[in-house]
Amino acid sequence: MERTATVDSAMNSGALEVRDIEKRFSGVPVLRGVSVAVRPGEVVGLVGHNGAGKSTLLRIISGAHRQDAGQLLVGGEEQSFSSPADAHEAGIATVYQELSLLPNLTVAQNAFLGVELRKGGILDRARMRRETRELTESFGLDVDPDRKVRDYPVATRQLLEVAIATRRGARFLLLDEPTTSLEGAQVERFLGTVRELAAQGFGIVLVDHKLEELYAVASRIVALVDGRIRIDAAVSEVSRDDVIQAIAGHAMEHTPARERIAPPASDESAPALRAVGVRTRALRSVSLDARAGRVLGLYGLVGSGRTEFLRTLIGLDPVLDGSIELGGAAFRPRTPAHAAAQGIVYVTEERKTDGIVPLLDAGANVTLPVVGRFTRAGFLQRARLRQEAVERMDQLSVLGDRLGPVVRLSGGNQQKVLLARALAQKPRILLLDEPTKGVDLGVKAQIHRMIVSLAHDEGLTVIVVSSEEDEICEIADDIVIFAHGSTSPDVLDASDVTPNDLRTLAWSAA
Amino acid sequence: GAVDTGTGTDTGTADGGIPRPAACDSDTPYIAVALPNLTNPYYVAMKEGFETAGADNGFEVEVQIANDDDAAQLSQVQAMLQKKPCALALNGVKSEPAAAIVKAANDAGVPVFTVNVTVDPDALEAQGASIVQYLGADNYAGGAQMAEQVLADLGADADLKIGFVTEPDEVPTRVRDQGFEETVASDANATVVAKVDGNVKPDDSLAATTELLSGNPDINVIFASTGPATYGALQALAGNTNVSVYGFCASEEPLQGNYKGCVAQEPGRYGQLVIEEIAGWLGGATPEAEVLLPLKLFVTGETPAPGEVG
Amino acid sequence: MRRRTPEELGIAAVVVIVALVLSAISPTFRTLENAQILLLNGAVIAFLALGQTFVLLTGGIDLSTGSNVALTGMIAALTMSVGAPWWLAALAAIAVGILVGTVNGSLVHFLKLPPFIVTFATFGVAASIPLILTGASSVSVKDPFFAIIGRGSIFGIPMPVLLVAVAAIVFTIVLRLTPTGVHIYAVGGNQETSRLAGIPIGRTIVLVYAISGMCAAFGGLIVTSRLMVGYPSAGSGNELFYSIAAAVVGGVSLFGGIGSIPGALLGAVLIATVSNGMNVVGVQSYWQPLVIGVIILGGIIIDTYRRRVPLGELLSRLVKRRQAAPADQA
Amino acid sequence: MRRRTPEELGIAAVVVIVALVLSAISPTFRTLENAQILLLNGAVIAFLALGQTFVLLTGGIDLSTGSNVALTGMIAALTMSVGAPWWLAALAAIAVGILVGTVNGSLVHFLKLPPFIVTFATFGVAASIPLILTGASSVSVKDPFFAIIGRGSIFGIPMPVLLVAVAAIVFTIVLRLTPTGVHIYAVGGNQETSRLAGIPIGRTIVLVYAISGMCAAFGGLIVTSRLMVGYPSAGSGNELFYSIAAAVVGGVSLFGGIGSIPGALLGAVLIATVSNGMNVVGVQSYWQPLVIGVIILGGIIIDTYRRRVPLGELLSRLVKRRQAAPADQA
Ligand SMILES: Nc1ncnc2c1ncn2[C@@H]1O[C@H](COP(=O)(O)OP(=O)(O)OP(=O)(O)O)[C@@H](O)[C@H]1O
Ligand SMILES: Nc1ncnc2c1ncn2[C@@H]1O[C@H](COP(=O)(O)OP(=O)(O)OP(=O)(O)O)[C@@H](O)[C@H]1O
Ligand SMILES: [Mg+2]
Ligand SMILES: [Mg+2]
Repeated sequence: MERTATVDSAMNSGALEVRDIEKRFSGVPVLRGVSVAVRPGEVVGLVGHNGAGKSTLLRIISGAHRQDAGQLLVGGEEQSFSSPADAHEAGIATVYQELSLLPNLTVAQNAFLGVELRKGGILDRARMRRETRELTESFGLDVDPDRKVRDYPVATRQLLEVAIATRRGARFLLLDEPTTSLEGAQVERFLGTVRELAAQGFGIVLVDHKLEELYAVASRIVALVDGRIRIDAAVSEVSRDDVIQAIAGHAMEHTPARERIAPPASDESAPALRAVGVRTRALRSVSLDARAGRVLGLYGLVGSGRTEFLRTLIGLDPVLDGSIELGGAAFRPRTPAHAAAQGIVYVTEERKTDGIVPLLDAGANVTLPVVGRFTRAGFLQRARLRQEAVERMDQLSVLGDRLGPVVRLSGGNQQKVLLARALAQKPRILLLDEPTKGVDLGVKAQIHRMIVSLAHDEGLTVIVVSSEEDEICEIADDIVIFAHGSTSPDVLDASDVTPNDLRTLAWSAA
Repeated sequence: GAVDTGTGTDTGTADGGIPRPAACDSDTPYIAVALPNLTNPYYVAMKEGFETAGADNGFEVEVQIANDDDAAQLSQVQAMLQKKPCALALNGVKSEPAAAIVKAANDAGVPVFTVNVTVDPDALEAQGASIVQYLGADNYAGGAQMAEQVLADLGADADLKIGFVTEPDEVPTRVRDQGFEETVASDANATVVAKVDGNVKPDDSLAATTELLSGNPDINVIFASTGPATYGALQALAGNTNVSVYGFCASEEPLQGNYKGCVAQEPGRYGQLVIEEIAGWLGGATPEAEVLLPLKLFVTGETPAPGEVG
Repeated sequence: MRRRTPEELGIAAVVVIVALVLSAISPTFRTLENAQILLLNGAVIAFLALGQTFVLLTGGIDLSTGSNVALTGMIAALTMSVGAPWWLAALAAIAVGILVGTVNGSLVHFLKLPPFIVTFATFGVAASIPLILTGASSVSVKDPFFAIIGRGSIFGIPMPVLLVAVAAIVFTIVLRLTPTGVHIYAVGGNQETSRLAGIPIGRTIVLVYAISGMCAAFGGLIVTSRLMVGYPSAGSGNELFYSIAAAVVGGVSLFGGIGSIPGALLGAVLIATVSNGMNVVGVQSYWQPLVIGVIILGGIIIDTYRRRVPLGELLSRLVKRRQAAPADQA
Repeated sequence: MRRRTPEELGIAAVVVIVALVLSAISPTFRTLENAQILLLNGAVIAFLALGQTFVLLTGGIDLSTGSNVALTGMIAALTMSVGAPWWLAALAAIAVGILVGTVNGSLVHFLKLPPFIVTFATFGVAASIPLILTGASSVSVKDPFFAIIGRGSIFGIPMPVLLVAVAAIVFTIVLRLTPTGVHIYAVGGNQETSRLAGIPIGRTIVLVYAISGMCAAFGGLIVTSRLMVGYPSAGSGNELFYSIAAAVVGGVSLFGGIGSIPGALLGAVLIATVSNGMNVVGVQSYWQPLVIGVIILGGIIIDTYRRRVPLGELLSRLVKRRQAAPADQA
């Protein structure tokens, strides 16, 4: 369907509204009477702590879950969705929190999934290819419609999903944390798109933990806390502090994490980890030093090779050229287990593919790499294991049913489980890839402090990849910029850099 | 034409005597032999019979094994027919499907000598196919012989509760069962209590027999219609003296205790006889349409020799 | 660039290699007649593999397909035995095959049961019915024209081979050029995601099992027509196993979402070639399972290796293989 | 709260129901002797199901297990035929079983081949070797003490049943109380994650196939000892199929990561009960596949339904069923 046609239909129809929605999972209430509305042309920013029920609310509106009580209205008419297809029918398109494109299909197949174009009974592949290309180009994506989605990095997939959602003849867009994998410029561009879509008459619900982003586009802010609406007001009427207060339960100190404890002076002794001219299938030449007791931030555009570099360090991609040193000695990464034996621990950016074991419980996921340490005479010491898992999860405030399959936890809580796992491994060198992806703002600050403290107080070597400039500036002591699989020659001192500088540097490098 | 309906050509040989392919007059006539499998020692013995007798009679014998697949046997035979054999010796996997194989040989003008497994006459007629000869054990008589032995051992009016360990999906075993059942019926006090499927495998027969006895504790006679079934039934009985076992002989198993009687075939000899029949026919003799071989009876104290199996 | 070489190339190469080796060993193997026989014998397994491919693509499995061959073949023979013409019997068999598949698909989708168990159950049911109907005896085919399905040929190409070819073309079109095809891959890729995308999952799942049932019916018709008799143990041998193996050898994943019809077909041809080769070359019957296993294994090793390494790189990789190992296995 | 009721409860209930119905139909079914026979006859399938469970938990499948029964049984008989004592023969058989499994696991892991194809190939190899070694004939067991494995009993409990019980206990301990057990579930749950978590995937995979091979060896020993003869077609019947079905019926997923030993054991008991019941009650052999299929299907329907609905809610759900459907099945 053409976008212009959508606009017309959106103009003369009413709002999307839910009233008194209740939802329980296995008897545990998640939504306790939620009422909220979004009108065409409006962007509703939905915030809330991890596990507050935001995704659940969106999934109910999109027909993926059925509410236990409450009504759903579109244009004043009550709706009853028994499947996501019904919601599509009613003009509601959704981008779910966990990426839900099919990796085994091509971009074009995903774009038209369920609404394929035909000519004479068979697929009109040429037209779908063309329209897919137009669509992705309008979102600034350089993708080949005929390539499998699995070939693209997370950020690309995330934008792709949003793009696809807009072309389903929808009037309402539900976006569940669509920016978690995007880097600064992409985020800005994305927010521009959201504004544009709203101007075209789309009613948009945007779930996001980053208040700046919400305040940049939302006309209304809705805060969901423990399954209830705590705030529902126009942006102009509610301050960020109010929102933070509502969600985190306390006002946040604005002291940047790294200023709390001064980092040890960057001495000139051998770095804990040094890469010299590392080349792999995806990296051209990476050289950098990471020092014990300091946080090294890696910044770059999507696809610049940051993830690749971290994965190379744990042996997932062979080093073709160059060298890596660990505490002065040559190190040749072989396997993750081998890296772990050297104290190198990696936290992935893709929870679903290589982060969680979905059907094991949260505790088991936390202690997965260290079960071998909790044995006596070959048998697991289950009590000690459980205790360890609980401690780590408490440390990171994992909320939700910790004994059920981890996949049933909210996205942010799954992310905390991954971090808890890393801590349980007691690393010497910690590699974090988008560590606070999807984590709510209260806990995020706490994690930032924790990361800084691990380096400064406990002397770990921490390397953080983040697409959030603010995050890098907040926690890193040193910053290295990646571009096209290579590193910038100089190391930046984080205290001299602003988020804006970072962006400029990354762009000029690219 | 371009389209062959596959309904077959009427070669006319079906009614006009036995065709004599050119290969029959070569120095070492090529004889095609199709057997169902080699996992049953029965066919191992038969294969040896064919091969030894073939060598003795100056034939070139090729034996193909169908692994119990009728369609595979059909194509194996088709493949051998391309090499234009003098004759086909066929031990079909199953009675009815074998008719198609006979038909294929008929169409190629190759005479068919069947052995051990009869080809269903109705199926043959339906397909307009014909065989030269069937040679094999008289299965019905084998079953009947055992029934007679039971009556002789236990009394003509003994109170018999009979259980069958058999293979209900195959024709020869059903014929054996029938021979036994009809003959033992002369004893008014004999009842067939139950039949279980032993799958012609000793382990399945062992399990089935234990369950048969568990469900019918009053059984006092077991008729096992195949060698493996007999073996399995005997193992199931270990120690139980109330039950007598009769059946087709388990290979080289001495008859003692409650194993009271068995009949054996001699598959090796069958193979040999088929070759000799073919040789005789080549020498001018007219083969008989049916050669039914009596089964060899064994009673308590005897042991079937190697090659004498059920 | 890697994308451009079709996935099926590796297995096609394996088929060619095996055929060449067998041709070198045996002059009879390389005759036209033998090629015909080879394909003819492979037809039933090929049909089952085609149907199985649809089911496997959705992440299911169809164990009922072997005994469905017996059931449908018997239905055809019985239909003719009461006087119906051959084409009506064929339609009846196809209808029954589709029915069995539809039952499978419905149980799998609507009751959310594991496909293994559902089709295990219908396997039993489909195996029993012919036995019960006929008391384990066979039923001769009455209409001589029925032979056209299994014994007929057009321009020397055996009819079963033609049927397989037509089915393979139609199925390839369905999978590649229709929305249904995309949906099948989607459902196998991730059922929950497909549901969220609004795909009619139920219809897709029922459809693939129905197609598998239909393919089984074609298998049943071919067997029955070749032997001109319906018999209850048809399809009870290695057919099921071999058909799944054919699909898997051809690159179809048991976990769903990956694979193609040409791949499965090539897998079936490989298995048919090896089975035929065994007999033509005269490998002793005892050795056959071993040789078949080893050849298939060898084939899949070659294929896997090719998939992982683009053909061009193959040579250079072979030299400095050690270094490259860990990552590519990801 | 739902979590508290063990997953295996449903299938246990099904076993009880089936046993009660059969007891009601046949007085002989409910005797102690019959219970012994039932378990004894089910022992081989139970062993195979236990081994298969390990493999399935990692997302693999082991097709070689049936013919491995023949191979190992034959090895035992042959070892004794050259004069070795029974225990040495048993060890030799177990060693060969583990070897076959180790080969399977190594091919699956190190060459990244599909388990279906690898074990399909070793299935062929393991089926051929006994045939080749003995020319398809059986080998009588020479050492009478060998009978202890299949025919012995302790306190009236048949030895094979005891062996299964001991194995089930040991395996349950391994899966629940050792790091290896955690690794097995993790590898089946998400192999990539497991690799990143530093789990020794190769060792885990080789181990599960080795365990499956060992279980097949126990199956081979039991069959051979019960018959006191090693024969090359042992285990070539329904054993493989039934053992996988037993595991799946018991809640083991073919996709890995889900299932338990007690579940698989209960699945095997269900299948043994139904098979035994058929013969004890005297169901005609033609009907048996159908009846078995229908009972297993019914059982799994009950079980699936119970899993989805906590027992407490069952009644109220039954009333207002319609409303609950779509979402919670996710
Ligand atoms: N399918 C499910 N089964 C059981 N519990 C669930 C399920 N889905 C969500 N929950 C629970 O419902 C609660 C709300 O989850 P939801 O995903 O809606 O949170 P959220 O607000 O989106 O959090 P986040 O910011 O981390 O994404 C959590 O406690 C979660 O564990
Ligand atoms: N434009 C692209 N097209 C296709 N694949 C890409 C592209 N960019 C990167 N990739 C692949 O995606 C994966 C992740 O990319 P990479 O690690 O280079 O990104 P990154 O710098 O970590 O960015 P981010 O983590 O923000 O996505 C790598 O396997 C890489 O080869
Ligand atoms: Mg969420
Ligand atoms: Mg990255």
